[in-house]
Amino acid sequence: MSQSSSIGRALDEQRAFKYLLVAPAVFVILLIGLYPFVKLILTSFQNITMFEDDHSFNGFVHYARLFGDERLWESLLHTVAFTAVALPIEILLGYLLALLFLDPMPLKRLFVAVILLPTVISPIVAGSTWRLMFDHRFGPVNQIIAFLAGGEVKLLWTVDPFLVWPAILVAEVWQWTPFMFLILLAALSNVDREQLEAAQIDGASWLMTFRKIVLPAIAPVLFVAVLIRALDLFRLFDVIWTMTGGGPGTRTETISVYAYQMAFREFDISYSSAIAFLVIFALTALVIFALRRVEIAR
Amino acid sequence: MTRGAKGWRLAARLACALAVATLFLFPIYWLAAISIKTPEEIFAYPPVWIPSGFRLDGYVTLFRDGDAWAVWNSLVTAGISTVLAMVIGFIAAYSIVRYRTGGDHLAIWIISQRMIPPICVAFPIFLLFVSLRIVDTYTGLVMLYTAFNLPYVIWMMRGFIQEIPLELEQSALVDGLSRWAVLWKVVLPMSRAGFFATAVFTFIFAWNDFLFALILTRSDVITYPVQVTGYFGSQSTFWSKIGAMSMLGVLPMIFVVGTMQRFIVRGFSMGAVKG
Amino acid sequence: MILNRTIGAVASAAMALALSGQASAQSSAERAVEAAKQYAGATLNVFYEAGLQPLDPKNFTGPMWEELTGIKINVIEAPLDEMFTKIMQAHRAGSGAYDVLNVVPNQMPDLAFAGVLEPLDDWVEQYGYRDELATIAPVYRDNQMMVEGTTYGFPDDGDVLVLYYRRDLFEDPDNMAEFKAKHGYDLAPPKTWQQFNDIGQFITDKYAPDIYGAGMLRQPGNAQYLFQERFRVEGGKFFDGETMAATINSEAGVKVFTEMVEANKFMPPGVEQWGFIEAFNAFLSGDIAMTISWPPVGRWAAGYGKGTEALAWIPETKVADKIGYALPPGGTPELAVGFSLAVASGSSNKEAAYLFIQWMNSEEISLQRVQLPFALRDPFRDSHFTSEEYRSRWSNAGDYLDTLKAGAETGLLDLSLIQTDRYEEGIRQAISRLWAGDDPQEILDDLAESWDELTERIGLEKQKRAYLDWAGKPNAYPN
Amino acid sequence: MPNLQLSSVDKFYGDVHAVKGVSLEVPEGEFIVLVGPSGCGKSTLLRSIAGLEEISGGDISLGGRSIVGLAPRDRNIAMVFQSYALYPYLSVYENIAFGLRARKFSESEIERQVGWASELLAIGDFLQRFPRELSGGQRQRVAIGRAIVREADLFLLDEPLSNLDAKLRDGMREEIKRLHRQLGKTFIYVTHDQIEAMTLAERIVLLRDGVVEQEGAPLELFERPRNRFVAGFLGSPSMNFIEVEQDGDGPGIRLPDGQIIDKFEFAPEFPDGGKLVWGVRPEHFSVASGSSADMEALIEVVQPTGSRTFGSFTLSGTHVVAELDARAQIAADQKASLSIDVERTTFFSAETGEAC
Repeated sequence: MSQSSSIGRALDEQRAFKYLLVAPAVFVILLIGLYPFVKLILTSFQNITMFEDDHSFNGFVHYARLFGDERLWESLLHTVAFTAVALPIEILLGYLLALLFLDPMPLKRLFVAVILLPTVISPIVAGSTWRLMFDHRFGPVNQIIAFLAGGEVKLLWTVDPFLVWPAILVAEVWQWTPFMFLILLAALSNVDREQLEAAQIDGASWLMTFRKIVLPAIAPVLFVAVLIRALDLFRLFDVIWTMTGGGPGTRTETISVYAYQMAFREFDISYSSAIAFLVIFALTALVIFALRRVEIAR
Repeated sequence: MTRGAKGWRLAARLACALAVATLFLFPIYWLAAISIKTPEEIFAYPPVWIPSGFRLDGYVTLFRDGDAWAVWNSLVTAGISTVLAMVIGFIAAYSIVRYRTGGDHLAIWIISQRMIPPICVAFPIFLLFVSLRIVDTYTGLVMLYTAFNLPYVIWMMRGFIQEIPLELEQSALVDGLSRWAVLWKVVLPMSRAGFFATAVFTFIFAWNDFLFALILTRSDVITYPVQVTGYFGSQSTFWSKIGAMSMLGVLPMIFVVGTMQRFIVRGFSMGAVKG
Repeated sequence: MILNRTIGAVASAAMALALSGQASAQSSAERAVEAAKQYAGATLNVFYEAGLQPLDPKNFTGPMWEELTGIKINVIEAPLDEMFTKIMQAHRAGSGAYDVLNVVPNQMPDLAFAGVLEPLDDWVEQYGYRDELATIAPVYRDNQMMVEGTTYGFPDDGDVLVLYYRRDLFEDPDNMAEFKAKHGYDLAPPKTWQQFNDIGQFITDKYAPDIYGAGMLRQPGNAQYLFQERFRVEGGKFFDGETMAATINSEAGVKVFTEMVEANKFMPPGVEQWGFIEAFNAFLSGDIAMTISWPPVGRWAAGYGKGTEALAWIPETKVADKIGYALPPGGTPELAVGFSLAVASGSSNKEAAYLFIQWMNSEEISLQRVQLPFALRDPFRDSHFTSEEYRSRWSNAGDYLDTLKAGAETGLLDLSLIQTDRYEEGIRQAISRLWAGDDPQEILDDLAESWDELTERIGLEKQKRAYLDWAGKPNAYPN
Repeated sequence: MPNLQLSSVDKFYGDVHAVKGVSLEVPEGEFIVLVGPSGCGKSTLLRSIAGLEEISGGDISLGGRSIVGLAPRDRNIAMVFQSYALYPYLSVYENIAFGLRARKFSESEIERQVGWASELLAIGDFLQRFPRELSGGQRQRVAIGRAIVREADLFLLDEPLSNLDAKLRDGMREEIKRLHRQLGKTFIYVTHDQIEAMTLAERIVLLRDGVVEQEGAPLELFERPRNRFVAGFLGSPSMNFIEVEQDGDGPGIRLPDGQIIDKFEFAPEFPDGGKLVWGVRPEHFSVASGSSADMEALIEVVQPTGSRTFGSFTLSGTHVVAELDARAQIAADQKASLSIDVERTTFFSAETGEAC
């Protein structure tokens, strides 16, 4: 056996081994990730609807239609606006909760477990539960408000266009604030105590301490948490599906709900593919942009 | 600070904690209450805050009519897909970390898969499943959940495996283990806490999925979230069934939180810290 | 208990029929059973709306059919909102997942054009079912059976929105006198919407907050049926038959919208989000004097089916002997939703599927089915309305059936076009905006505009053909 | 016979040529130390022998059989790592038994071997403990124990003492040396610490930039360094390098400050009119008694260590350290007369650094 061939064989073996290890994962992701994506792009250039099954190249017709589709842009706006409102609230409440539980306290584990619970239950169950809670007649929310306001109230949470988003917001914040809370609690526990004490001795104000010590320490973690949640919020579907179904009208229609309607109610398959592609494209661009920004900042 | 002031501070924090916990728990209490209320209590106005008795009719109905199979289906699909995703994801993550397989590109490509909103690829996946003849089968759902959890598993396990000192693996290699054996006898035990935390989350994701279960099941393997939405009928809404079925889905989660809180906390915070 | 006895009775009756059928001239149900025996051992997948409906094939017709023919019935359920999706999905999949379909009549054109439904005419002839089809109540028979002259489904559910009112309040001498004094005519079930408003206001003024004059279906998904009905009662037309331009924003539309908002004022607070359950529950509890809803309200409120396990979720009725039945104002009730039985074109066992629906839909079997207290199938054949058995189910069951029968003659069809759901979605959105306080004229102008765009996109000529086909049916518009 | 042979071993990391054609022969039972500054390729070489790195060229054979391309486990070697690489989730017993289990030893065999090793290393008392419950020295013993139970042909030790504090290190050094004698196996030991190299090795291989600078017995390298690098690397404090010129045509040399030393039996050969570098180890100096003084120095700093005393001074900018007798009478800012053991000093070419 010549030496160089045995060296080569060893390298081949290692290469084979490392590719063998990723092979199943790559196969599954290619099958369920890439194939549908390619199919999606193809479909968006064809003309497949409920009644037609035309697989010939159809040009950019469906993409052109995107621009004039008010319902699409509205649903996109809903999605973005809701994310922009819900996320800061979740962060703020999560931060306050983290502060509350930062120092040791009796029964801390139990409290944390209870607060954790909403995050691990199904969004479908969360949505159903809040639909019950917000029932203007049989639900407790109006009763509690009535008690606090000292008179009967008739708030139509899942109907009134001005209340329906707040209702969804409550459900969403209820379910996902614990997530922020846990992450921030972990991040805050890792803030250097000595630095904080030094700042105290130096007479730094609370705000200054926060900006100069706490924020830089939790920023990387916070960024990832925000990214995760933002992506989750962007695909918001289940809670809205059970609470309002996108209604009243299309007022609570998110991009996911709209895309579902187009694909699985109207069977406007080619058009819904165009929508899907637009969403994937926009999200990818956004995430790459965000990651770049952070890399630069680091 | 005096001792008294400290005591007051703690008392105030405890009071706050209690209030917050109540706030977060109440909706789940309400759900549980509905599942054991009588029809009159469900549709009472003003609402009944505490059920008069512990009426299990809702649950009994679910088991008698076979609706409870949905929970079993959830268990099977979530359970098997978790095992698969963990095994496949673990070895892939190991390869990516230790051999830098695919450089940064592979890792980024894999994690980017998680970014795509499921609804965007739902239809093509449906068509794919049709051609594979796995719509409404365990195989189909298991495969799907495995695929959708893989990026998460790989991402998390990547972080945990990176923490393992290389020398430990090398030592095992010299000691006589094959590369494959090193994976199971050294890397796995070294990352077991992270592994377990990741598995818990993978299970939760699959357990709670709605959209794919809605699209890819018909009757045989309907999961519990789909079953819940089925109770919103056109001329009948079965609140007590909704309550009971939801609770069947929530109870395992309560169990999970109760027994594995440590791992969940770890899973949550690691996901972000590692990122 | 009632349920069990009913099943027992019906089953034995059917068995007797099946046995005796060999001797005498066969009924269409017997013919179906005879022919189906060749498929013994097969399994039919039957698609039903989730909830109470499937209890019929699961617990009643399914076991009976298997006993008679050896064909197993496997029921697959989906919520109403998902039914269309699931049917289309299965069709796209080409998987033959369903053999027998329940189809909402106004979705029948979409499904037929998409090739989902199997034409039934040849079998109707072959198995001699034409005569019995003719005895289905006219509105259903003439409107919910065919698309462009081809039979695609058997009307199987007499869904019609009729008026239920509190006889005790209407017949109370004091009320009668006071009302007459105030409005100058007798207190009786309202014949016009003006009367409806008068009575509603009168009762609310007198009894609220214990009892309100009325409580209506107001959730957009349900309220749109009431709107469609009232719009046409007021003389509205959905489209211009020449240009296919939407005319939903006509004077009639604005009038109906305005009055709907107005009427909410004498209804219980929060009525804007009432759906079937809320209105039903309020009526049952005696909180409202009038409501317009689907037929089960009339049966269940009268206490029919009480004690049935499947209905255990219904609260105790407090108005059992106090219910009156009437057609809604205008006398042309909406034939909202409903179901037709159809055969899936993708089925691998179409003939057996057909035989099963012929048998289910036949005179004998359907009569038993509409009497199942829990199954939500409402009377749809002349013989159902006149059945002595049914008429003796509770004290004024006769009135109930007479009212439904009347509705089955004059009732108005749901709008049915290509992709009707998109048009209906427009109405639902409009109603949401209405409850939100937007101006009716503005809402309807927007609605008309969006309908026009929709028509344009679907193809004006194509849609016009579909519309004229629908509008040409006897019950599309009031006579 | 398992003697290890490396022939022109090359290792590239991308463009970096980490090991450049190293050849080496290690007879059975030898204790060989690979030493050199960090990045010299010593660890890479060791890991290549272990099979943890694949070499890019050349050959490695053990007992005449090429082991290139064999997996580490097929090479029958044992290795002790710098971080000990103990498995935290296994008890001490199981850690030691790990390699035996991997090789499917019987349970009784394992018990016997572990017992033997633990006795040898005096760790019998904490076999059931976990690594995190042990002190650094104890962990080190466990790591060694894990290596020796295997009865490997070859023991590789990768900086095994660098994580211990100075006192423990001295003790462990001795133990390792004793162990080597007891086992009689080949040890290949990597360190960057010249004291370890000197004290432990039967043979030192001194590496720099992937090349063997010199190999040989410790004292041979110490006394007869092949070049300035080797000379400077071994010994602490390190060798003083003083630039000197020829004193006229005589056998004397002139120091930078002009002092002349001329007691050489064999005068070095200076290049024409050029300079040489004179390598004088600190211990080559001593305080002159009477008239035997070779030179004078103005002492600047005195550092007594108890056993010896260091005195440093400057010769026209060249810093020089002298290691003197502890009782030497020197003081800062005072002149001292020093004599030099010139026979042990070395001259290096000023250009190439090679010893002359």
